Amino acid sequence: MIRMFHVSKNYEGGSFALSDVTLKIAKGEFVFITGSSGAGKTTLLKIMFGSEAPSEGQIIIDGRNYFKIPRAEIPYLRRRIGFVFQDFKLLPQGTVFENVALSLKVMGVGSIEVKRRVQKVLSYVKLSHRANFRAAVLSGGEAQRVAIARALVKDPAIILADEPTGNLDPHLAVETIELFKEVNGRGTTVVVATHDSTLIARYAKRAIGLESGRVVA
Amino acid sequence: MIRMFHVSKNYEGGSFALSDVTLKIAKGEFVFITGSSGAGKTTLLKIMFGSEAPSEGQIIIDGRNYFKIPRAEIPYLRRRIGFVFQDFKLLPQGTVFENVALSLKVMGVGSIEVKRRVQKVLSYVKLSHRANFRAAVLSGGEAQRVAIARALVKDPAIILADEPTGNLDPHLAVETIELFKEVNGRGTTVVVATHDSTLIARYAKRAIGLESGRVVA
Amino acid sequence: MKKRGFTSGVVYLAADALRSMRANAASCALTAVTLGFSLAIFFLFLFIFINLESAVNKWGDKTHIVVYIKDTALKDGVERLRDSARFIPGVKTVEYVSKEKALEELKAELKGHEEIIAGVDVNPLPASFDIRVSPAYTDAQGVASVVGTLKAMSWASDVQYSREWVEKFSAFLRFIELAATAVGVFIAAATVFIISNTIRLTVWARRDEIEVMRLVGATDAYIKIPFFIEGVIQGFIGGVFALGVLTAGRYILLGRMPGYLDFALSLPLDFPELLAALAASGMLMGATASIISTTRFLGN
Amino acid sequence: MKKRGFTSGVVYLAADALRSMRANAASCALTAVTLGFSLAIFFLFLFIFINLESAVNKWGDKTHIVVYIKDTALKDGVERLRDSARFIPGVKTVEYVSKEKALEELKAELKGHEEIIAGVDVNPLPASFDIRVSPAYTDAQGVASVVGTLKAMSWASDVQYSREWVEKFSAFLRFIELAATAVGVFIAAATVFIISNTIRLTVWARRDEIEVMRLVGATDAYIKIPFFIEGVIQGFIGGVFALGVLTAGRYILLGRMPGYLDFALSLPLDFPELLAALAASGMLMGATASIISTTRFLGN
Ligand SMILES: Nc1ncnc2c1ncn2[C@@H]1O[C@H](COP(=O)(O)OP(=O)(O)OP(=O)(O)O)[C@@H](O)[C@H]1O
Ligand SMILES: Nc1ncnc2c1ncn2[C@@H]1O[C@H](COP(=O)(O)OP(=O)(O)OP(=O)(O)O)[C@@H](O)[C@H]1O
Ligand SMILES: [Mg+2]
Ligand SMILES: [Mg+2]
Repeated sequence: MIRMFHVSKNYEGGSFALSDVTLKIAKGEFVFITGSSGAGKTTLLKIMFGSEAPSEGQIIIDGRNYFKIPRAEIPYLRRRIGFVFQDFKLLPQGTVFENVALSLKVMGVGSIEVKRRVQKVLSYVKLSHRANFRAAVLSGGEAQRVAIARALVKDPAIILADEPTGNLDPHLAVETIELFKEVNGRGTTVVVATHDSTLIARYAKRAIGLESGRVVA
Repeated sequence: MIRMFHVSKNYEGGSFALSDVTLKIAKGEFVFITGSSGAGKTTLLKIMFGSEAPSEGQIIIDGRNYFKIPRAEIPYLRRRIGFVFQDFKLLPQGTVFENVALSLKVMGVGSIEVKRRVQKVLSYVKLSHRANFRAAVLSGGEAQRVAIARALVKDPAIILADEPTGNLDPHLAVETIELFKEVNGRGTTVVVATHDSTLIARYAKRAIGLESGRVVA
Repeated sequence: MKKRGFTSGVVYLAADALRSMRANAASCALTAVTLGFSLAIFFLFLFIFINLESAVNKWGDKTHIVVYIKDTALKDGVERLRDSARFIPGVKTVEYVSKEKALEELKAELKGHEEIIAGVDVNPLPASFDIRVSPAYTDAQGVASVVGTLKAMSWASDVQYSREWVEKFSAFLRFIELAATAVGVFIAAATVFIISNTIRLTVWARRDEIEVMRLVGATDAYIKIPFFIEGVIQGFIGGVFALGVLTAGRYILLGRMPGYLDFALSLPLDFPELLAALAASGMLMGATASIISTTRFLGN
Repeated sequence: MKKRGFTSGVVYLAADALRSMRANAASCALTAVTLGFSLAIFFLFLFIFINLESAVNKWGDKTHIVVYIKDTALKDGVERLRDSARFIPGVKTVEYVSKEKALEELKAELKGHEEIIAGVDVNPLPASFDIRVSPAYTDAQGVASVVGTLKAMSWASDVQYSREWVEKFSAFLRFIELAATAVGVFIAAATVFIISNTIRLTVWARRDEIEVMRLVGATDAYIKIPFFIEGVIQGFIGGVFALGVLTAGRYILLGRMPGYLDFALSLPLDFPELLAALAASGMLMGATASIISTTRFLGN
């Protein structure tokens, strides 16, 4: 499903976020990415998502080599991936409903279908009572759950979740991972970047450790 | 130092974030605010900071009643409070140095003094090597530490930290709280909103619990 | 997964665009008014120059040529002579001034002192044709060609015209054309620039929104269409606003100006045509500016 | 804690403003050019109207009055009569046309047909004064007052002037003034509007930045000063740009136009004065627009 070969990411000024990362995540796997602050977790996920290009190396997602995907196809690839951004990336002026609906609307899903699916996923993340609130007024944890709902609603082939429990209390954090496990059980590949060692310990899933941009475990 | 009497916060549409909160935080105290997602922690801190006005009730900060502070004085009050925002609120185009320096520059501190103090506080949060990075390119944990540094750099009388460890790994989270304890030891009042029960357990400080906008412990 | 067709998709996006415009009503209105002002300036110039040119062409009527007719030729009848003048290329009208009329005119000029010619019994003044040239011949060359042909007429005793006037007038005409082009190009450039910069800024103000759309898998077209629709609507509103401003300005001036200056405020177009022209140019500009801004912003 | 004084504080903020402008160079340049285009349009109109008015005032010279002098009065000497005309309020120049000159002029008009007056031995034409009125008296009322005074002179036999011309001209003058005011108000409004909307949009695009500044305790002044400085600098650049555009346009037209039309391109100001005027109005507009936008944005 996801393969990386000798991927590095350098920035001008000599700093680098990833160096020589080679890894393989099978279809239907559930993987944690761990590492301390600045280790390169977000960079790794963004490269998988195609929103950052690697400086070196090759990535194959879903059988397609990233360097060969024409610009015009990137939207279609992104529709198959649900991404939970570390900083949420919601439309502040849109309501919770609209934010979640957006990822279906861009795909051209009809409004009745959109409504049904959004309501369902909002109930999963316990935000049905916030559906008509503007995203700008949400609490941190609520916003994070909207971001999670937006990633889940399109039934993606892959979920890439960047620190999806950072703003959630331990109880909600566990529920969220359970949600991911459930979709994983239905065949979705799930990659979760987190520094929450309790979660990693609790789930005993495969964990890829990063340290200063290198894979260590 | 901080007193609240029967403070409520309602929003149009009938939703409310706080109801009838009365509390007292003494000068030099270190207090945790806990509660699940949406309980009202951020709202409580913002009311203390004066960036949200309560719908009802009275707040006295530093001996001054909030309802009586003229608009023009708010900046001067804010300079005495270091706030770590849950969503950081950095200037994305500014460098780490500039972001931290900003809270001194708005006070009219001279550049040499600014430089000395910013460098010192950046070393506390272990970000000296990122001083010239633009805030937009920082990792989540790095950005959070910049926000912490910006709150600390002005030696405020009060620190209000909203979920300051949400993006930090356990090791850095402990270091951050140690940093707050240190300034607290020098007389600064510290209020930390968090859902991280391990931290609260570890430090055995006073914790104010919120549940659906009400104080429960 | 149910997919919708292109048309219903656009309707969907149009509804979105309208919702977003309602949410940012003030900002959209200001942008529309900016477009309107720019268009109004552009059309103001356009009308000034169209009216100026038509006025200048009327001045061209002052270009006239006088052909004096040999007394001997008059016996053959005026009509034949007049026809031989009328069909010369460049001649617009031919007016006959008889010997008697010439004398009367002289008397009128001497009003109060007619005694000076009281003793004259045979009318010594020649008859003449007063010839106006058609607009295309009002320049120095055109007039020279008409004069040359007239001089060759057997019945013509003398041909007179003001060479100075003809030269001044044709130089003036060239200058007006040049000035209109220079100012017109400048105003058009300024209008296009102001409108596109305004729309660029509104796109820029929504950069975070666009970023989010891209991240959730929106195609470029999906992102552009609402801006396009917004640009078209703002352009339309701007066009109507421009029409309002221009019409109001015209009415302010219309009642208060000397009748012989009416031409200055004449509209080269009917009201509905004008509305169509303004609305269409507004929409075209709004659409073009939004496409350019979003395309540049999306970086392809 | 060391505090800096107000002056060094402003220098500090100016440095910040410059840094931010460098960071957003493209955007700032576009804003400056927008200001420049708007100013150029405004000044273009201003010059057109100043030149038009001065041209129209020159046409006022065509308002002249002819006073015929009684032959009997001529014996007392022309100078005394001329003086009595010259000091009438509203009279600009008095030109004497002797009986001989009047006859010569008539002969010139009859060129080729002088035989018509060949038999006249006593010159029957009267001498006259050709009187031009000063600009302030070129309207119908002014001319009437001059005519009235002249008629009352004992030596005047008749006073003639073209009432039609005087009425047309004074109506035209009023119309030009009204049109200039209407168009001027419109162009000024459009300019101010476009500039303030452009600056409003740039402030709006930086709303997050302003929000952060407020949260860390910046005073309103601290937030406004960089925008103010930026507005002033953009206004200055815009003014210089406008000067460039106008000067370039003027040179394009200057070589190619008939000399007698030079007045149309004359500058009412010297070049340095013009630069100062444009730069100053640009800076004023930029400053005002930035103050208004930021004040409104900060909500007080
Ligand atoms: N555009 C960029 N230019 C320069 N450095 C960058 C850029 N983007 C990221 N970095 C750096 O790359 C490093 C890795 O960042 P990344 O966001 O992947 O870390 P992370 O593992 O997600 O950390 P966190 O847990 O704090 O979110 C960071 O030190 C960051 O400053
Ligand atoms: N302007 C607003 N209008 C309507 N509701 C609001 C507004 N601001 C906050 N709320 C609501 O008030 C509640 C409390 O929000 P608050 O941000 O204080 O929660 P919190 O305890 O900080 O939660 P978290 O741990 O998720 O950050 C939330 O449910 C939020 O949706
Ligand atoms: Mg990260
Ligand atoms: Mg919160």
